[in-house]
Amino acid sequence: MMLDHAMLANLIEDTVVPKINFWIYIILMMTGLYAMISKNNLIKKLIGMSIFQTAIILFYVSIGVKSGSGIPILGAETQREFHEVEHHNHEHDEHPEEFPDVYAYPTINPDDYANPLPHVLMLTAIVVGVSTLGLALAISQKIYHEYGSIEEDEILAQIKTRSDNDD
Amino acid sequence: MKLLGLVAVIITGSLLLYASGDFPAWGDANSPANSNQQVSVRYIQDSYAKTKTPNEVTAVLADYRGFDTMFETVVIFVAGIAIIAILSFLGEPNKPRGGDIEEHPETPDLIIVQTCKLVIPIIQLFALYVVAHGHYSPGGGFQGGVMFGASLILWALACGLPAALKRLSEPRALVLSAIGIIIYAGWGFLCMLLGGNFLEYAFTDPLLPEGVEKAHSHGMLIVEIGVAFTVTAIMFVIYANLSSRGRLKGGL
Amino acid sequence: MTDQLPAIIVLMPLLGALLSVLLGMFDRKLCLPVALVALAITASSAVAMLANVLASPGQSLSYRFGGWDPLVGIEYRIDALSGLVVLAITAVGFLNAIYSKTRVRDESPRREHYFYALYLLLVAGLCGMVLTNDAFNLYVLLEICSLTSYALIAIGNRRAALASFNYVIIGTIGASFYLLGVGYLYIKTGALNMDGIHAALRANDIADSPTIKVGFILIMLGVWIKMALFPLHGWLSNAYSYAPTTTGTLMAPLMTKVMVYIMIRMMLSVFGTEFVFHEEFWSNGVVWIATVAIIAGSVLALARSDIKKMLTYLIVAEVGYMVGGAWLGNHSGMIGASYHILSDAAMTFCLFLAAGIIINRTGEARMNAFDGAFKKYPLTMIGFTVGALAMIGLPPSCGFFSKFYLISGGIEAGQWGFVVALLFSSLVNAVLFFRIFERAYFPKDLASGFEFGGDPDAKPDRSLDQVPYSMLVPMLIAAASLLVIGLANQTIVGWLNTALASFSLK
Amino acid sequence: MTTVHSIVPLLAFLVSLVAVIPIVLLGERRRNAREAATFIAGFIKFALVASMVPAVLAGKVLEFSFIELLPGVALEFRVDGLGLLFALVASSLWILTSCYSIGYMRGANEGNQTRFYAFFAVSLCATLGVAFSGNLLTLYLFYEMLSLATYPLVTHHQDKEARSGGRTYLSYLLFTSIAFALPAVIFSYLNSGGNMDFTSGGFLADKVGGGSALVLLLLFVFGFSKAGVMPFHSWLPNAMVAPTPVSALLHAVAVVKVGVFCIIRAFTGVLGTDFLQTLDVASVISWLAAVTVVTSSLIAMTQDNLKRLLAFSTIGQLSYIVLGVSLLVPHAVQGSMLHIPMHAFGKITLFFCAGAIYVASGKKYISQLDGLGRAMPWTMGAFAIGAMSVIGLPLTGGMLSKIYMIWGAADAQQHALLAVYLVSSVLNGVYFFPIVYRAFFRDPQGGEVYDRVSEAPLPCVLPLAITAAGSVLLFFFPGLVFELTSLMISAD
Repeated sequence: MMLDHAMLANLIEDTVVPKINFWIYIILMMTGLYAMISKNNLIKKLIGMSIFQTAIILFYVSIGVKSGSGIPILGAETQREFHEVEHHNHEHDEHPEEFPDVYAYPTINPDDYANPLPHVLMLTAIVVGVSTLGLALAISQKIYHEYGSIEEDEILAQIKTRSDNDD
Repeated sequence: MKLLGLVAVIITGSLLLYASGDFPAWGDANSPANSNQQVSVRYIQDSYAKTKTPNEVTAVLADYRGFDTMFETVVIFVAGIAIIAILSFLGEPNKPRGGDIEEHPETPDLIIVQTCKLVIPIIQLFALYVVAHGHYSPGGGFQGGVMFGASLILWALACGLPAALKRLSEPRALVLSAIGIIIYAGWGFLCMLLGGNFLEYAFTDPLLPEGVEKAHSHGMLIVEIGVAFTVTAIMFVIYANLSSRGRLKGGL
Repeated sequence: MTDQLPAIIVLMPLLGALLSVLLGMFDRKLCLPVALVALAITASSAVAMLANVLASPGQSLSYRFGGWDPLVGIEYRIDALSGLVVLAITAVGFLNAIYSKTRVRDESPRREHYFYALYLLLVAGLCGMVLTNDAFNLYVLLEICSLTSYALIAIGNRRAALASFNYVIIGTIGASFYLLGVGYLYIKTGALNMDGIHAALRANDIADSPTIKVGFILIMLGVWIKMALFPLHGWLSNAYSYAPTTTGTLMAPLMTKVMVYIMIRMMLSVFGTEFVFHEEFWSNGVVWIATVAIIAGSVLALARSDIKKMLTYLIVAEVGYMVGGAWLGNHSGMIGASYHILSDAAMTFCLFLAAGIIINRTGEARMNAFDGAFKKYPLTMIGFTVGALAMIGLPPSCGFFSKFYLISGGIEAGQWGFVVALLFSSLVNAVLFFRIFERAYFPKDLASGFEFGGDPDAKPDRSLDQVPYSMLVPMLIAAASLLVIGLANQTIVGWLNTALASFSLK
Repeated sequence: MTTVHSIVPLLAFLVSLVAVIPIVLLGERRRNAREAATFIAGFIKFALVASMVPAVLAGKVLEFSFIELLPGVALEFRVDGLGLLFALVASSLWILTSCYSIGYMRGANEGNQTRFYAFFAVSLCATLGVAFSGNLLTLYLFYEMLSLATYPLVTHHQDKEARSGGRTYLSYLLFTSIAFALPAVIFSYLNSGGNMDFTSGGFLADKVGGGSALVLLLLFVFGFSKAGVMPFHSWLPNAMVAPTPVSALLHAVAVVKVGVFCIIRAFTGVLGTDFLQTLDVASVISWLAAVTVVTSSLIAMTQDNLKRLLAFSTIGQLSYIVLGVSLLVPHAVQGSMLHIPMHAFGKITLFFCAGAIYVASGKKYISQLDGLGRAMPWTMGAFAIGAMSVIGLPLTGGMLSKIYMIWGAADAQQHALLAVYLVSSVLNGVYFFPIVYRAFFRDPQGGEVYDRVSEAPLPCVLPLAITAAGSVLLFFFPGLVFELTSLMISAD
């Protein structure tokens, strides 16, 4: 039994722990998907939709994480180095005799900064999510106005009786 | 429906789990996404030299992928006009909207109003800072715009929607949001007129003669301001319409 | 300026949308002219751009936003196929805007400026989706199209709200799957540019990894949901048939077709034929799904008595045509699918416009709207007939030729089920439309009939079907375009060949 | 054989299409002018077709092609002996039918005459398109066009009967053409390596195996169901709800002959008779046709409605042609081609007579015809001549073609099929002669006296007299017809 426990622990350590971010996003996403498909209440569907979209945002952002890195904004130190080089090169352009060398910009170690691209992409996804949610809420208000209900089965029953009356 | 949902969840979930076994570990700096020399690393290493913007996220957002961001702003704009189009005249197509403030809501609570009067300027000031300082610290047009919009919403919550609409009426908000996009797209268009491609800020160098790199930085600031306009206005429009079911009166 | 055309095509509708909102606050009559001017400029830019592309066969144009290298910036890439699809989008957008003149005024009173703004943004989004070479930019534009179309549907009648809500849910699932799929590609390749992804896939030799496979499945699922491939078609029928007339006439021809284009683009440019057609089991499976889609769409259409719903189920069948053709994995099939994008857009457009006129004139949404229509609305029925015959697939309309290529592709690939399904759907379409023709041709009451032998001078009031020119003319142009696309199919296919030549298809 | 580029085929094709415009514009109010337009178009069309005769007789082939529809396949007109022969028959009979229509339509007080003339012109246009088509795709295109253009004519009365008749008509024709002919067209295209031009040896010759060839033949024969080979024949009796001029021109000449014409093209131009002979699969078709011949004759004997009888008779006669061409020997093939004009003149006479009887006396059934010959001697006389021609008796053109076909059957050593020809001729006689006998030698039923009934109006009687005379003249002067068909045979 002890061995089994150890094996299980190892298994979790090997497969789940290093990818905990992916496990969480999948759980969240499936929760949202289930709510979108199965819930009867329109607002609950929308809550599911928000969870669903947020899960994807989590997924993207976690791609860009690097252990040991900071936020993708250059520190003041690095900025100053850049400025010095630039200043020097500017002098070189003006007075080539006095400043014969052209300095290269300092090389930034990419491991010091998180990957900025997923953040940019997710800013867009957040905006899209907000807009979709707002629009969907407006539509559900219209539905409520038309049918006096936001329960899907009640609305469908109303549609059915009405179209029966039409025929 | 429940069964269908369950089946969909199980199938998709197992598919995703299957793939995630193949993913690089969390925080792996050498994963393809983080170590792509042509994309990710290039953003980190080149962006400051080329755009003079320490905040790489802002540089990528407003410059490298500025075209995306313009459409992001358009998405916000679409949401705003879509909500108005759906909710306006809901059920009463011939009555005018808002405007006729016959109903006198209860007099707002003195303490709340006074507190809001104190807080709102600070929020707005901070919002402007977030917009303007997006190059150097986390922030930018979206964040600042949302804050500014929140200050208006706060005013609506405190004093009622009509009071807030007096400050920023729906048509004016729409004009504001359109101006925001016009600023963004117009700056890009200016680049075209000056001989570059759309949003190629380098070509605005003659207008702001501080070097090509600085032109990028300035261009970003301008489009961020445009974004802030649109986001502020539309956030408020969305609130105003959703909270009053499109009647623009009463409200929460 | 000609090298700026790709940007202008997307920016002009955007500008028009802003102006429409701004000017519409003062005078809503200004919205339509603004929209028309914007779309006219867009359409003529699309023509000019297509001419540019065709001037250098075998090469595609590239446009770099912000002047950045495509890998870090955003790039538009235009070949003959995307040029043609953009031309179709803008032409449909322009004609449909003319058609909308009276409809929008009557159906969405006092909201015209919002309608036209959303309309123009939808056109901009569709054009952008076709032109872009960046996988994530495509997502943003996809969401622009989605949001505008949710709204354009939701401002329809009372049933439209629920249809639109379901579309929001399903559409979000589809778009999110696409986004997730792009994320899967990004995690393995680190690139977002389509060519960049393709290059990384080949260079790193990771095509076999589960991530890429699942990413491909997710992208395809997302695209299929959005194009309403059977059995993911549930949202389409209600959304299109309860929407305001001009929304339906814009979206029905364009949305599904653009999604098919995206699918082809993903298959060819991003993943590459070796990857997509690597496992014959799977590609055959998709062809079988398409086969089922064709049959199911046809049968479901046959069971509908509501005109618009019937037409929407035909779209489901037509989507099956294109998906099947693209997945046959050979050159004829791909040509058939891409040619069918154009011809189906034109056919659906023509039919929806004509049906819209008839429904509008009679106030009936069911088949009996067509009773005696040949006599009452002769010009409209000419348009409808041409569209219907093209749908059935009779020469020399474009429907015949797309079917011809698809069937050739099916025979070459040995997919007999697909071939039979195509023929079957032709036959079902024939039954479907002749049922309508019969109604339209025979008088309602067979016993009394039309007044024969009466006063020969008593002509029916034929002031052009009592339909405004703004509706009639676009419909007739659409009908004429069916014949033009059909007769010019060699030219068009020649162009498509140059676009598809670079992909190693059998 | 030399190929000449010429625009005449296109003009001949377009004349009747252009004529639609004045017909529609003139309309019911100026009906004399409208019918004059029809006539003028008819004469111009005939003149244009006839003007091509010398060139074709000189061994030339006139060609005109414009838009390329598929790689290597253009929309192409190509006039050879067979096509020209068919075009001559159709365009000459159009003039006579126009004349007859005036009498019939006015006499029977039909409605919607403008539409009638307009679609008649379109149908003729499609018929010439088929006759002149230079490749399989063009043929298919005009074949479908003809199906659609004739629908308003068949359902002209727009009543319940017309609706169900029209339904059967179109569903048969469209179903078979889409389900069978279209796959055959595409299959041919794919197997020929991107070529569909009719050639004398057949463009698919030596390119397909025996099994494929048989499947193709079956698809063609059933796909071009205008030829009425059983079991896809029942559209024709149902189409008899149409006004008689329609039945006459379309269902004795244009439509049904387009069907057999297409089948002849499939045998000669697509697969090639020589090639088929090496495969030994065509006898399946022969037997299908033979069954149709006998069965339809037997059904015809049971019919009382005159037009339905004529319809079943037509089905049988069409299968003669299919049978002849499937024998694959030169004489039989030539006999088939000859049978197109011979049967056309005979059968149109019969239809004209049926219509004239209806206009003059309102009678539709054979059992009512007793003694009518005395009141309508010209009509019934012409009827007798037409019947003789269809049976194949001497002094009428029908005999010549039938002799050729029988000769061919003998050549091909197909004695059973030879017997089919003979037996069915007897059967033809069995159902035609009683009619003639009744009309001339029986007293009117129930003491009915034909004092009110006289000959139909002159525009009705004149054409039927001319066509009856034509049947006889074709016996005495078959030169042109022979020469045109020989061109096709010698080319092999």
